[in-house]
Amino acid sequence: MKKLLATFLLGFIGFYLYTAFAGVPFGESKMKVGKDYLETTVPKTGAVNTVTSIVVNYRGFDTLGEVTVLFLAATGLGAILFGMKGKPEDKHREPSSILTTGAKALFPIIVLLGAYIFIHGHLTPGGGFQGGTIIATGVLMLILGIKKFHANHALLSIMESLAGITFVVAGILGLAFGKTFLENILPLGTPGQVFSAGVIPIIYVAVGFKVGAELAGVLDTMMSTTRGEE
Amino acid sequence: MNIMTIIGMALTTQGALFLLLGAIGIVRMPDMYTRMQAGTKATTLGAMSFILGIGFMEPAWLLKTILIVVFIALSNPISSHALARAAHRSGIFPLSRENIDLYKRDNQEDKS
Amino acid sequence: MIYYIVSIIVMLIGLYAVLMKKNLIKIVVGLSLIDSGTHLLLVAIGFIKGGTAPIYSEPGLTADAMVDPVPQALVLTAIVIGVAVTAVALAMVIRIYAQHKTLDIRKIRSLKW
Amino acid sequence: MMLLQWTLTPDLLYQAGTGILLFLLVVAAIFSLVQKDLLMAIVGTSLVSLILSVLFLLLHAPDVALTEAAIGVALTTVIFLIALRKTGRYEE
Repeated sequence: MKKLLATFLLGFIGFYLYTAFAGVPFGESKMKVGKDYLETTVPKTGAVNTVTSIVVNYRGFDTLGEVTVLFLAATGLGAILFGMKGKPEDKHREPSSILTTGAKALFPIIVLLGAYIFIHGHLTPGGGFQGGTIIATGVLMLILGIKKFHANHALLSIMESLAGITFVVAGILGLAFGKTFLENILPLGTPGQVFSAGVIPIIYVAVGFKVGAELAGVLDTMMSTTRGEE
Repeated sequence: MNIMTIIGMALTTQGALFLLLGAIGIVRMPDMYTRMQAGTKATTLGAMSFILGIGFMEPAWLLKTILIVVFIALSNPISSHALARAAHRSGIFPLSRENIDLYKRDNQEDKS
Repeated sequence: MIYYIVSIIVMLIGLYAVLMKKNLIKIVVGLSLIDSGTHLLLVAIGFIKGGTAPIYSEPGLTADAMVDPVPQALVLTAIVIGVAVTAVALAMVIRIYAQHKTLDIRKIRSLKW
Repeated sequence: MMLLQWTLTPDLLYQAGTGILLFLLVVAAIFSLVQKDLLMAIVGTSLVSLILSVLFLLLHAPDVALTEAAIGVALTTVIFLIALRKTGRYEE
């Protein structure tokens, strides 16, 4: 009976969602502000990748808020899981020596890949969020592969704070030079080069470090509650 | 069509062939460990030669593709080792007529 | 058009899991499915037939032959927020399990965890 | 040969591939809904994310595809698995 009611309700919602989106044509251009972004991204911001220039430059203030939300989520997760103890580890779960050596050997390469992705964020697909996530995945591999590995939380929080300060200072410099918050003050350079697009690479590198540190901290907090240490 | 393109085409063909063999092996093999040996060894070689072949076809990308090949050569055996070990630890044993399980024999003391 | 229908179906499947399932982890799985459906819907709205990715990667590309970048930027940030929300929800689930020793929402009666 | 060229146009292949991927997306979502073993349900959501990232690539959104591949496939699955290890595996 309950299932029938739920199915009926979902059918109702689905029908109205469908009728709402049936009026939106698929595959046709309905850009309004996007057209302007696409046309002005190379002359105004110097970035080749339009998505990056929207995320960092046109809507940089949104990104600052979003990074703050991530920070709050990481802090709240630490507060929720504070003081939990896990069950003691059984011997079967210990990583083998091949895994330990492999994790140690692969970690620099993964960090290199993440750094490549967020340094080239204004040229190729990718950017701070993706690169930071890849670095966090590398830290996860260390946690899984090395026995009794603990991420250094003090170092992580220092890294994260420095990255956040870099973001805010890059915004305030715009104000200091008589422009608006987060406006570009550096020379634009040649589009397509690594050192171009003004302030965008600096902010995206900061975002990459911040996201990487936050997600690594989240993973280490969650793992240490299940590993039965502390 | 210069010599680099021909080498690249040969390498990509070989890679596609090995990937196909790996896929057939996953379907045809009887138990988990033999499936894994088809699904990791053959596809490691297949992916490596495929990516290297693309690097030969487009010489500007050759350095990056060599880096990717080195990364695959490092990471793929480690991950398949971890998978096989986890499967053995969680109680899936090889399906063989002679009952050969060398890993179990060598690690007798920590299988309590 | 089929993209819209499929993403609405995925959203409805997630909503069904949230409404009807009794297990807390299954409910979080449903929330993650709703997220996925919404992302697909937004990116599909920005798609243009015959367009390329909005990156001026080689000379000769013009703004007329590109898909809409605004929904992509929106979805890019939404995915990152989604993983943070999922992590917080699962931390709460872990805490509830430590208190009540069950994940069945019919058995969790007290307000205090 | 003529017939092959007429039937296997790139556009048709593109549309057939898209249709298969969308069908698999719905199948994976239903699989993760009905599965009683929570580990399999989580693998189902990981599969949904993987198919979704290929679909984003087909929709010409490489940035979003990269994000979904890094976050949805790897990180979300790992967080779910950690939570599962802390709690029970089966849905009663």
